[in-house]
Amino acid sequence: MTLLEARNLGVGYQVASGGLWQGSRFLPIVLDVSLSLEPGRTLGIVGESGCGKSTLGRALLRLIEPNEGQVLWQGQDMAAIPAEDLRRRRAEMQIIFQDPVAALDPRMTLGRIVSRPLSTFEPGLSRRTARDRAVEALEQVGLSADFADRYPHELSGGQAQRVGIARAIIGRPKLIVCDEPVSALDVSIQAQVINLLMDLQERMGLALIFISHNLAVVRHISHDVMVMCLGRVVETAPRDAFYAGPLHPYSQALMQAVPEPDPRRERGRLGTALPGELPSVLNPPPGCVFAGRCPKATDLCRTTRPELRPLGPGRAAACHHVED
Amino acid sequence: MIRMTAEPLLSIRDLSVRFRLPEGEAVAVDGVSLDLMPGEVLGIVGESGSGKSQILYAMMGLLASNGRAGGQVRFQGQDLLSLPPRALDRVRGQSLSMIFQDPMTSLNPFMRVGDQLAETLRVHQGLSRDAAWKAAVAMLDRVRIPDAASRARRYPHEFSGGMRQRVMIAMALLAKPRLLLADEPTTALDVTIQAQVLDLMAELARETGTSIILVTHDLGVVARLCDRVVVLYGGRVMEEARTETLFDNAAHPYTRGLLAAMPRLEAPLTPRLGTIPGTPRSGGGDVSGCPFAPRCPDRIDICTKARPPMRITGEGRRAACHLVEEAQ
Amino acid sequence: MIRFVVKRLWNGALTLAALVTLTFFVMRLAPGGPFSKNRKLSPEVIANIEATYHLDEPLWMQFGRFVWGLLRLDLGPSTRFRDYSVGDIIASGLPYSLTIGFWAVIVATTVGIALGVAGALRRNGFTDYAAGTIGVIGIAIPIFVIGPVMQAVFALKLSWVPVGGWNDGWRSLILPVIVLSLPNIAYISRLTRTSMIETMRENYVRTARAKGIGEWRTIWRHTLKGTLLPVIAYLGPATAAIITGSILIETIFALPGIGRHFVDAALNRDYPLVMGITLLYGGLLILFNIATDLVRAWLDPRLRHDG
Amino acid sequence: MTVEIVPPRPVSTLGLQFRRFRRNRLAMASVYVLTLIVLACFFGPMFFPFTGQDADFGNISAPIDLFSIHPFGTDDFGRDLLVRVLEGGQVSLTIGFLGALVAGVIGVLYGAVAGYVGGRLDGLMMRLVEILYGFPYVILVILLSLLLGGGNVALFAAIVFTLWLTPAVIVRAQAQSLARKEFIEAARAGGMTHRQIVVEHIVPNCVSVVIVYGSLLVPEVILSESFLSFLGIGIKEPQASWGNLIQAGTAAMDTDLRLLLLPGTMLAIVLFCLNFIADGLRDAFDPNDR
Amino acid sequence: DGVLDRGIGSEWSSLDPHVNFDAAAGWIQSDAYEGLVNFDGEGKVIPGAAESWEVSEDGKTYTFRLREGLKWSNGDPLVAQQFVDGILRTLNPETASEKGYYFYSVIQIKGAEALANGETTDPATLGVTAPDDRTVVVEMETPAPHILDIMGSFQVAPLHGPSYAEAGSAVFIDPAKVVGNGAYVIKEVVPQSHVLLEANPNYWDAANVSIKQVKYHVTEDVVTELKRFQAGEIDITYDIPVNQIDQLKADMPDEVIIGPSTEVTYYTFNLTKPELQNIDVRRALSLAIDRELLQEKIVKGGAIPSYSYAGGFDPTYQGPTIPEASMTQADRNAKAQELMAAAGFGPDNPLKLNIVTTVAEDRIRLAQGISLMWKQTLGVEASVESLERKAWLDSFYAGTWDVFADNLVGDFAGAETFLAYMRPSADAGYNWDKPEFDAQMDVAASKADRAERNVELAKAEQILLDDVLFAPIAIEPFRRLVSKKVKGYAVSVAGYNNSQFLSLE
Ligand SMILES: Nc1ncnc2c1ncn2[C@@H]1O[C@H](COP(=O)(O)OP(=O)(O)OP(=O)(O)O)[C@@H](O)[C@H]1O
Ligand SMILES: Nc1ncnc2c1ncn2[C@@H]1O[C@H](COP(=O)(O)OP(=O)(O)OP(=O)(O)O)[C@@H](O)[C@H]1O
Ligand SMILES: [Mg+2]
Ligand SMILES: [Mg+2]
Repeated sequence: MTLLEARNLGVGYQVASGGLWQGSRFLPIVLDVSLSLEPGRTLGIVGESGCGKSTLGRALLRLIEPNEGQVLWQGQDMAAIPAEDLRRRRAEMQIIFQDPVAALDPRMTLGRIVSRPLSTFEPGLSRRTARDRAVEALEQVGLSADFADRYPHELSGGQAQRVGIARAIIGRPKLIVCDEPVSALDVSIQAQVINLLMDLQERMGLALIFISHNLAVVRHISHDVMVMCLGRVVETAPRDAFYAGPLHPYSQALMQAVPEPDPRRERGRLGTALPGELPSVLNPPPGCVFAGRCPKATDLCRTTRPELRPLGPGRAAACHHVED
Repeated sequence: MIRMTAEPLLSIRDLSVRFRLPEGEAVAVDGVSLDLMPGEVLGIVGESGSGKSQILYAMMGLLASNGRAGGQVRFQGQDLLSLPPRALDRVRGQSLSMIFQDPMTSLNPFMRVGDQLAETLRVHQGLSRDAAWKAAVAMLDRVRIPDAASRARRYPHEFSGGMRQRVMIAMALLAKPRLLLADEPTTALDVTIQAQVLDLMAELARETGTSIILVTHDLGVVARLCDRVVVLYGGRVMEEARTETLFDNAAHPYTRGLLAAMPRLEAPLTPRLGTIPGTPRSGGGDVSGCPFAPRCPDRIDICTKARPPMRITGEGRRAACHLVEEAQ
Repeated sequence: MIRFVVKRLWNGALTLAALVTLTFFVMRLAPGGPFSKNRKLSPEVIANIEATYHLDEPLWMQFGRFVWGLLRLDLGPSTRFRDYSVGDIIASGLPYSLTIGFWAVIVATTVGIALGVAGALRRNGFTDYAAGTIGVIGIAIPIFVIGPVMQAVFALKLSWVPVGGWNDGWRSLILPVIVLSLPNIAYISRLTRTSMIETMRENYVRTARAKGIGEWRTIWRHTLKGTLLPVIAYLGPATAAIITGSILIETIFALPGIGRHFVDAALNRDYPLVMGITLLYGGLLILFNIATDLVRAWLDPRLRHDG
Repeated sequence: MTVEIVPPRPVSTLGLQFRRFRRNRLAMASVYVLTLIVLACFFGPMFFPFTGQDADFGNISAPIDLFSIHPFGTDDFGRDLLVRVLEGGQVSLTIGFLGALVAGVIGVLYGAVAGYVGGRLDGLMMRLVEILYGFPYVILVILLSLLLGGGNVALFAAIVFTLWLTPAVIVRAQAQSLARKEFIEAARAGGMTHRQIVVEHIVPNCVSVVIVYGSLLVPEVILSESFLSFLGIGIKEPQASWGNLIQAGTAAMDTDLRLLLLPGTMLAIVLFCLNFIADGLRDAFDPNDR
Repeated sequence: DGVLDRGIGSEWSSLDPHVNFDAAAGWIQSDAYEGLVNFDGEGKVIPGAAESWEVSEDGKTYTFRLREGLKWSNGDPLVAQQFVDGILRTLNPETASEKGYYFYSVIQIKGAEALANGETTDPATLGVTAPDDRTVVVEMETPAPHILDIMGSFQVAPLHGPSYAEAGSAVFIDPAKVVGNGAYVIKEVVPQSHVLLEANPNYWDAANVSIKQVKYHVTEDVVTELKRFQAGEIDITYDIPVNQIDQLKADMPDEVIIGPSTEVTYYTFNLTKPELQNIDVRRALSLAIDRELLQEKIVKGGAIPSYSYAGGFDPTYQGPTIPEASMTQADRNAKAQELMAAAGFGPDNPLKLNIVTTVAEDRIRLAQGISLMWKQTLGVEASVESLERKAWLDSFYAGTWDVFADNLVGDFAGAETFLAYMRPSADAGYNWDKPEFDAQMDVAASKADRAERNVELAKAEQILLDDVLFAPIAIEPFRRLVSKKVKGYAVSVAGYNNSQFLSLE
């Protein structure tokens, strides 16, 4: 059975439209996103910064209310799950927040932060066991036991990020939404964490939604890849197909922009960044969101928004100019 | 120490950062020495928790209340660590600026983003309200914030993670400092924008001769931007080299481990990423030997007993490892 | 935001209505009535007097009368001060209370915040202890002690200011304002200090420091807003209470404000006056709470979207 | 990861905080002084052959004579002043601490819930606070004394009834900002109930303001008690309380300063102690201050 | 500066002379209005608006002759009918005045009660008439030699019809519209603060009014009032802080003036309580109160210890002889203990009582003192319950007390005002029904001659005291600080100290 499915999801925020005295308006951020995820699979989400990936991640777990569309958890409409049930079932769906520090209560020790979900989801656990499990989880992400008595503000950025990961995995969830889980980690620990997640996936059928800017990491961990741009999905594809040749010009641009650990090559690429205007959610362009920067853009692109079209098995892209 | 030709802009000698903790003192940075030439871009890479950020905080005089810095940080002829507050303020506002690692909490939630940017200009360069605001908007535009003019009037919580990071970058660049301290400035950016931001920083370095210390985990970014790299482990410098040299021919086992652990787009997929075996250090505590020794694949007896000396191994190159040979 | 204000005002009106209704009926449960002060009166005479003041009507009719009066901005006659209507009494006393209260609020907030900030900046230093001591004094020494002491020193011994009354212009103001603001200085400074200590550690304050804009600007522009959020919340009800006068201050300094009616009207069972005072105080309270919400929203943009 | 690490003996957060508190010398000294005062108040009177309610009409307004049977003299009824102050302390400290505690707890929980939940419920809860604030206090007290008798229950009710409102308002303001922080969202993602979030995340993060404000509530309660006895509720003479001793002392200020100074000094000392203890606690609870 | 500053305690409840019922505001009123009679500096009745009066043979009719050429402050002539109008207005239920009872209870003017009750509205039925512009005739049902005591401005201020018709009660309050007939006119009114009066040039005796301006200050707080007196802001205070009297007497003996007022304090026993139905218990309780000690050492308010109820105000009234008054306290205590023991109360069976008192400082001290004495002498456990005034009153009627800390302010300085209060017809709420007492009071009421009447009243008081319905405690005093620069200030039991008889140095 599908673990998680989103149908035409739309999410946004209520924002003040100006100073203190102006009214507020609804600002749509995520538009018409559909996805589905099987147990034991990983969906990598990449996309422009500010395109709504974090927002989508939150909405998938119903931490913010979507204003359109549906999220189905194991086939059941999340909106229809009673709040109390949903709360209990949160054991199965965890999230790693993008901002590692802000997501930790400054007045709790790390041990408590990490073990706290256990007292909710496995209420019978003794304190000793809970602590052992917390220490175990901390060690899994490369933090030694003595961190358990530390407070969040005593951590480095990467350490805080790992505490967030430890907290997410401790309850043995079925799904983790990982919002940039490894961005602050050095490559060796990053590798360790990725391996850990993949281990868990293999052992327990953990499903992951993996939001990241690191295309190499996404390639490594994902089964499918979804590319977003300004709140919309512009391309979805199976991993191998995607890395073999992304269809959407934005995906292609991303791929080209990845810096390689090769100074001689990279030096030459300084100054070759994509020119053109970034679109703004505050006044989205009428046509293709990438039109402003797309080398292939035509008038059609600037006036008409391309729909997401299926292009082969498991593949789809929203571009006027890709052929099947 | 390394290049004796010109006067270095910054020279750090034996910098240490210690934290008071209930269970004792933790050493986050342990005898770090560095030099930086004008216009140079220095990368610092290293394990998470190895003290990269603390080096920068110590330079800025922004250590946490339980932290204490020792050693010497000479910048433009002054020792930053012993500067009186007022003088330090002048340095911080005009010739030294920093991009903080945690962009979410580092922006003032009560102030419009534009005001936060304009503030530096107004205080240090005496710009008028309007002029400062215009400059701020222009800089936001340069770090690729879409719709910069109206975004400037918004508050940080309405920005995504990556956008806040760009605001931080803009804020630091705006002052056109002599030295820019960038603590993982592009982690939250997608690669296209990261490329643009890196371009911008390179441009700045070129145009105004700004030196940059760039802390990052992304070796690709290092490769693209940095002239020289320092590798940190356990609060100590493990190795220092020109970027090309480091990537071609890393001297220290830890550096080699790092390079090996890096996932590459083009490499064939393996079931698991390569890692450095063993538990990462959790900072603090004096180690008698090499901090990396417990995890080192090439470990020999002496490694756990004696602290490896820093050896100069070539032109602009040094490493702290018992296994490397001193150059003649 | 305008919508928010309108909504809050509307809610405030409803709250006020609820408050007034509740007060009207519950007040009557207290023993005694406005004219029971004199035991010599025969029941018939009392009945006569009460009839004049419509106190003999059933309660709901009296309430109707009150509401109808309210709609015409007429709060009815006072039963204690029989020459005046409740409106007259409030109109004659309020300016005095407002004047003193206004200055007391100004003094209390500026001094309180300054002391709190100073204490937080020089934590556990001399300034901090001095500020703390002023706070302790402000609270531990009740108004009814410090007032007479100040009168004895500054009015009797030194003759700088009058003992009481309102005959000497601004000089009549000085002692009451100081005495009224003292306890509030204590509260405000302590709250400010704590809040400031927490705010100073926020990462964004570190960012501000990094900009090298100087200590004062860092405090003024970056630290103060976050610091004041809880203090402002305290100020809402406190301001309403301060500017509507204080019975102690007014009796000690023989001032013609309305503060003493809060107690006297109730003790005399002057029902219309109690209603008038409740209406005034409740109204101000609600307004100041709206104001604090607005100020807080102005300070903190994250609070702006809901309501 | 095969390295077996023996976890260090876990120290509870509370234990840590206690340890930190103990290192604060001023706070510890205050604790000792306060304990001393409490002990003196509760056990001191036992060492005298009379109680504070026994009048010695032959010995009215005896002066201070440390070596006599009335070391601090007698009051204007001929009652031993020291014993009365000590006995008054029993009453005042009890209602002071209890009142502040109860009002504090109610206020904090109420404010935390309102601020955290927000929206409609917050609006309703705050409107209720406004109504309670606005209701004429004197009438409330008169009614309470009618309802509960003039005794200590009524006194306590009258004190707590309005005292919790201000902490509620302050905490609500704090809670409102806290509710928007990401770690609260993390807590929700961790399946915590609203109640747990309020108790475990919101309240602890408001704790410093609450402690500091609470320490100010104690003297306020002690002093407001004398106003209430003016309305005929609460501690009845001849039973002493610091409130009514100070009140009586104020009246006699110009003739016999002793009557004011003795209870007043006690109150001031308690307040100073509380002040330092509150600061000490605040610091101890604050993880950033280790 | 030529202004006399006087404290009046709490704010006046009304400046309307027909409505005001506060004694202190009565001072303003006696300065601003003049009744048929006036009271000199010592409080003795002297001619006021009336230059003379005659009593009929049966003592029931008084005829007052007004002075010639009396004028209102606005220059209008003052005529006799205006006094009648004043009384009519007081009696009119619409005025809602509490003072009507003076005319049908304290003295019984014909037709007054019917008018007050609204049974009739016909002014012609009232026994007060003005046959001509200078004559006022008062006809009463029974003789009342004390009538003159209530013919001052407090009770019978005239009414200036035309301006009243025009301005309503503003004519008493609004300085622009005020019309009076007293030595002073109201010039300024600031609620809660002060009333300023200025000498009235149209007053018949204006030439002898020495102080030109009088300012009555609201002095809510005695301590502040004292400070203001010391600072020279007030010349005559309303009160003196009780516990500073001794000090002040020592510091400024000439300025402290303390004298009896018409207020008595007494402790009433609840006759519905079984234990208190035993008269010996009541007597024992009364005996065990050391009244002198209470006043001198405990309350220290200058009250005069008293064993009688109605005596001590009127020098012509010789009350009944009270044996307790001449005993020593030790004897009284011994007797009290004896009585108490006989009634079956002792250490193992202590009598338990509650005393209900108001919350005023001196009242509480009094109650405590008494409670302590009862405890010491009789082993009685008396708790003191202090209630704010209204609740205290309410408690009286509800009967939720064993001992009621009672007090009564006489309407004039004479025995009759107190004794009449105990008659069933006064409905005072004591549930004390003693036909002999009522009969004796009837006898007294029939006497037109003051001396004869006093003899009969004393007999009535004897009956009352014998029943020990209450324990008399004290006569409450007036306490004033009068600045040395004020001349002519004397003690007046009824409290009249018109400014017109004072002068400033
Ligand atoms: N206030 C503090 N008290 C105690 N220890 C601290 C404190 N701040 C930082 N540390 C410790 O100091 C060490 C160095 O931290 P630092 O932030 O410099 O790491 P970093 O190299 O920047 O790592 P990252 O890449 O994860 O950001 C870490 O082990 C951290 O736990
Ligand atoms: N609370 C908010 N109020 C208003 N706008 C918001 C809010 N939070 C986010 N946004 C806006 O929503 C958009 C998407 O934000 P989101 O955080 O989901 O982006 P993202 O894809 O995660 O970006 P990044 O990679 O930079 O983290 C941004 O334009 C941001 O400005
Ligand atoms: Mg994001
Ligand atoms: Mg760091």
